[in-house]
Amino acid sequence: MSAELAQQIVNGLVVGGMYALIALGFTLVFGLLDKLNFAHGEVVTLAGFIAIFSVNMGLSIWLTIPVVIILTGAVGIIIELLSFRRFTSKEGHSVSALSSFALGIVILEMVRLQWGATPVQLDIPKSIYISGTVLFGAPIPWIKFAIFSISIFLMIALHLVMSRTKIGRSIRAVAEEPTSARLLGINTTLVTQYVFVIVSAMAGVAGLLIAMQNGIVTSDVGFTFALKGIAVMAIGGMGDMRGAIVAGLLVGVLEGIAFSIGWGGISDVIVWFLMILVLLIRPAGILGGGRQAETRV
Amino acid sequence: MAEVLGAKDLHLSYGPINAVRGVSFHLDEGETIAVIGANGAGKTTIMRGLSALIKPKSGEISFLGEPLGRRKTSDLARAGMLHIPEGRGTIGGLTVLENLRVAYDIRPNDTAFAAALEPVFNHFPRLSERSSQRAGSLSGGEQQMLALARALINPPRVLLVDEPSLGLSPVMVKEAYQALAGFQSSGMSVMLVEQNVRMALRLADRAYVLQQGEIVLEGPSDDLLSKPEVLDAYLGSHG
Amino acid sequence: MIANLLNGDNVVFTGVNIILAWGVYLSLMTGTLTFAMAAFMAIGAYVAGVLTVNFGWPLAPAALAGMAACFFGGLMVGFPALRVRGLLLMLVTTGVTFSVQVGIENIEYVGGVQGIRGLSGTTPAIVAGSVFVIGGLLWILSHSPLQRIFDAAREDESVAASLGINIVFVRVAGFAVGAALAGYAGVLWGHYVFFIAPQNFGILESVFFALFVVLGGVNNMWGPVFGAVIITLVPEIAREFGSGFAEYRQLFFFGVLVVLLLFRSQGVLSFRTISLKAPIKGLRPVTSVSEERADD
Amino acid sequence: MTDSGPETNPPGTLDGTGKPVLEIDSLTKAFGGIQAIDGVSLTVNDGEILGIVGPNGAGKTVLINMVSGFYRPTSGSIRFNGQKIDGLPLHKVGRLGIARTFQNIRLFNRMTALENVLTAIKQHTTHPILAALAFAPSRQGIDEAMELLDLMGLTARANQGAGELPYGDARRLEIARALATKPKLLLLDEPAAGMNEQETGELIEDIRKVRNRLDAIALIEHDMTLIRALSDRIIAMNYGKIVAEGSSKEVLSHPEVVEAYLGTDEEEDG
Repeated sequence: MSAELAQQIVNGLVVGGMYALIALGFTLVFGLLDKLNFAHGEVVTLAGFIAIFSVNMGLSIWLTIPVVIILTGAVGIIIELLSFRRFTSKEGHSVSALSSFALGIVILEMVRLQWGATPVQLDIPKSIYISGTVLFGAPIPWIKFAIFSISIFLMIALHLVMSRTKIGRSIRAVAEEPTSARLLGINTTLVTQYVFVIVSAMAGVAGLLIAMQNGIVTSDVGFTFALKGIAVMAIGGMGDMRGAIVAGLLVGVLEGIAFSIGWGGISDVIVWFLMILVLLIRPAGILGGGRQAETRV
Repeated sequence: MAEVLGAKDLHLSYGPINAVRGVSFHLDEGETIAVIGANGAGKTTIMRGLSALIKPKSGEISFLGEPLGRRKTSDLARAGMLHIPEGRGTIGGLTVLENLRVAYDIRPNDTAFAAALEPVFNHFPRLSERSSQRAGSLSGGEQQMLALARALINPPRVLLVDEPSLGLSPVMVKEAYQALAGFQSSGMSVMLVEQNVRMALRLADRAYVLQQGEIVLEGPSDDLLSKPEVLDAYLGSHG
Repeated sequence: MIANLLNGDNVVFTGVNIILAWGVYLSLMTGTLTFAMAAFMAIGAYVAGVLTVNFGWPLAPAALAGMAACFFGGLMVGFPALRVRGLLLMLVTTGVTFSVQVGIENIEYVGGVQGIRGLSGTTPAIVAGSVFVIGGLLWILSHSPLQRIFDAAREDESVAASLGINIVFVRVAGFAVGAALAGYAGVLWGHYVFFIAPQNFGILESVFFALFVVLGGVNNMWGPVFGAVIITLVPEIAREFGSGFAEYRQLFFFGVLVVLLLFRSQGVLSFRTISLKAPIKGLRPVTSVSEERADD
Repeated sequence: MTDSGPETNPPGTLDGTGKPVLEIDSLTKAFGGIQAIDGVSLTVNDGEILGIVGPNGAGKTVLINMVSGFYRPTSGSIRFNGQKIDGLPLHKVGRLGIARTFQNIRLFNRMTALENVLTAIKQHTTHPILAALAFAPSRQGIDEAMELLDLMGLTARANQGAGELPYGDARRLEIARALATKPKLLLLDEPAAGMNEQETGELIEDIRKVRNRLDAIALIEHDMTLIRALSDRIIAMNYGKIVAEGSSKEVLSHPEVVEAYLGTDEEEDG
C-alpha cells in the first residue's frame, strides 16, 4: 500500500466516523417518526462555534465536550418542538422537512450574525496536529486517532443505550409500534424528546470533532456534512443504525480512495450516485435493515 | 364491590362511522365481563375509547373511580390498565425478553426482573425457549401468549383483551383462555371483547351484547348462554 | 415605491420563478415533492446556452431543445426513481441536483466551475408571454378530467390504481413535464443574466423553489404564483427600507416561515379543499328517489 | 323498503350464462409465520352473486385483496375470464374489469361525490392524456357519472364533499365509483358493516339495482340478512380455508359454520 493511499484511507475513516455520527442522527429520527430533520446539519455548525466560544472563554478543548453536549441537546428539544411535534397529518413529513430546513437556516443566520461568514480559527495548541506516528509509511497525527476513538466510543455508547437501557428499549418500541408502545405505558412525546436530545448532542460532538480536525470553523460546514450524512443514512438503510455506521465508514474510505487516485473532484457525485443506486436496487440499505416502501401499485 | 372501570352514555365515532352510540357498563373489582357482538358492532372501538386511543364524542369513562378526562394512554397504562389490542400488540422488532422487559419497566415494582420472569416462564415454557427471538417471528399463538404474559409479569388492575381467539387454532384458543382464567382467579378485573361467544360466556361473570353500537342485552353469562336470542343476534338471523 | 419594482429585472426574475413554482406544483400535484428543480433548470440553461453561444442557434429552438432535454431527463430519472415514495424520493431528487451540479463542474466543454458566458436574448416581454401561455395550459388542465386523475393518484394511490389509473405513468408524466418547465425557466433565466455557472443551481435553490409552492399554498395554480411573487419581491421591497434590514432579511424570512408552518401546517401543503371549489354546473334534475333519500 | 323483504325476490335466478368468470385455484397467502389463506379454490360464475362468510380473521378480506391485485399470492393462481391475473399491476386488474369497495370506506375525501365518480370514468382513466384535451368526452363523463349517482340515489349529494357524507351514502358512493370503471366483477367487502336494519334494507335494494350491469358479484358480509337476501351461493371460510359451500340454507346451518361463528365448546369437542 502506498503511503498516499494509506494516508487517504486513514483520513477517510476519520471523516467517515463523523459521517456515521451525523447519519445516525438522521436515521434515529427517521426510524422513530418517518421524518427527515434538515436542521440537523446546522447543529453541527453551531457546535463548532460553541467550541470556539468556550475555548475563547478559557476552557480546554476537552472540557468543551460537555458544554457542547448540553447546549446542542437543548437545541434538539427546540427543533422537536418547533418542527416536528405538531405535524402529524398525512403531509406531515413534507411539512416537517421544510420547517426544519427553515429552522436550520434560522440557526445558521444567527451564527453568521454573531461570528460572520468567514472561517474562524479554533485557538488550540498547534502541536497536536504535528506529533504522531507513522502507519504504512504515512505520518498520522495523534489527533486523528483521538477523533476516530471518540466517534467509535460514541457509537458503542449509543449501541449500549439502545440495547441495554430502558430509554433505548422505549425508543425502539415506539419506532416499531407506536400504538402498542402507548398501550404499554410508554410516553411517546417524551421518547421523541429523548431522541432529539441524543441525536443533537451526537451531532454537536461531531461538529466539535470536525472543528478540532480542521482547526477552523466555517458556517457552511454543517450543510456539507449534513448532505453527506443524509446520503449515508440512505445507503445504510433508513432507520438502520448498524447500516449507518458501516455506510459512514464506507463512504469515508471511498472518498479517501477517490482522492488518492485523482478523482477528488467528483467524490461527491460518487456518494450521491451510490445513494441513488442503493435506493433503487436495495431500498432497505446495504445491510438490508432499513425500511422499505411497502405500497404496491 | 368497588367499580374499577365504567362508562356512562358513551358515544364514540371512528371516521365517518358513529360506531358506539350511548353505551353504559361497569366492571367491578375482581370481576370478568365480556362484550360480545358481530363484527362492526363497535366492540373494538369501545376498547380504544377506554384506553384513550380515541376521544369520546360524549359521555363519561371512569377508571379507578376517577373520570378519564384528558389523561393519556400511557398514563392509564402506568396507572394499571393493560389493553391487549386486536393483533396482540407485541412489538415485533424487540425480542421476547425485551417485550416482557418493556411491560415490566413501566410501573414501580419491587421484584427483580429475573425473579418476575420465573412465573412467566413456568406458565409459558414456549416463551422461555424463544426468549431471544424477535417477537415478530413468533407464530400467532405464541404472540398471543407473549401478549398475555405481559399481564403476568406486571399484573395490572384492569386487563382489557380484544378478541384473544382471533386467528388462532382451537388448541391455541383454549390455551389463551386457560391463561385468562388464571388471571381471573388471581383477582384481576378482566374485560373481554369476543366473537367466540361460547368461550367468552364461559369465562365471564357477566356479559353485554352489542349490536350496531348499542347494548341490546346484558346479564349474567349463564342466563345469556341459555337464551337463544344471543345466538340469533349473533348470527344475524333475525327477520 | 411600487413603481420602482416594475422594472425589467423584476419582471424576468418573478416570471422565471413563477414558471419554476408551477413546475414544482405540477410534480407535487402527482404526489412528488421534488428537490431536483435546480438540476433541471441547469440542464435547460446549459443545453440552450451551448446551442446559442457555441452554435449560434436562435433562442426559440434552443429553448425547445433545452426543454426536451429536461423532459427526457425527467423520464429517465422518473421511471426508476418514482418507484420510491415520500422521503426517499426527496433524497433521490436531492441526489440528482447534487450530481448534476458536480457533473457540470467537471465538464470542461461548458467551462467547469467557471461557467459559460455570452447568453442573451431573453426580454421581459418573452417571459411575460411565456407565463401567460403556460398559465393558460395549466388552467385548461385544472378544468379537465386529468386534474382529478392527478388528485386521485395523490390522495390514495392504491385505490386510484385499482380504479384503472396507471399511477406510474401519471407520476412520471407529472414529474417530466415539471422538469421541462424547470428547464424552460433555466433557459429564460440564463439568457437574461448572460453568465451561468454550476453554483447557480445547487440544492439550496431547489429547496427555495419548493418553498414558493409551500408558502403560496397548493389549493390551485394561483398559490404557487403568489408564493413566487412574494419571495421574489420581498427582498426588493426590503432593500427600499435601507441596508440595515438586509442583514436580518434571511433570519426574519425563515423565522416567519417556521412560525407560519407551526400555525398553518394543515393549510400549507394540503390540496384543494372542498369549500374552495365551484360546483360542477349543468347537473340533471333530481329524481324522486334521491329526494326521498336526501331527506333522511 | 318495507314492500320488498328478502322473500319477494328469491336469489338463485341466474340471468347470465353460468360460465366461470373468476377461477381461483389452490391459493395461499402467508404473512410472516401466519398462513392467512391456506389453499383456497373457488369459482364465481357469470350471473351469480357469491356470498363469502366466516368469522373475523378467517381470511376473507385477504382473499378479496388478492383478487383485486392489492396483494400478491404466495402460491396458487387467479384467472379472470380465462386470463391469469395474479401478479398483474393494480391498474391492469382494474382495467380488465374487477372493481371493489373497501371494508373501511376509502373515498377521495377532498373531492365531491361527483368528482369521486368522475375520477373512475373508464374513458378517462385509460387515456389520461386525452382526458386533458378533449372537452366533449369530459361532458360525456359528467353525464355518465350523474347517471350512476342517480342510480344510487345520490343526485342531491353530487356537490357535497365525500368526507361529509353520512355513512350509508358514503357506502353507496363507493359502489357508484366502482361502477364507473365499467367492471364485470364487483367485489364488496362488508358493505353493510355499521349499518342499521333499515339502511341494510336500502343497501340490498341498491345492490339488486346494479346487478344487471355486472357479470357477477362477490361479497363478504357478516350481516346474514343481506347474505340471505342476495347470495345465490355461499362459501364459508375459517382459518384461511373453505369449510362449507352451497345454498344459504345449507351453509348457514352447517355445523362447522355454526361452530366457527360461535366458537368451540370445550365440553362438546373434547
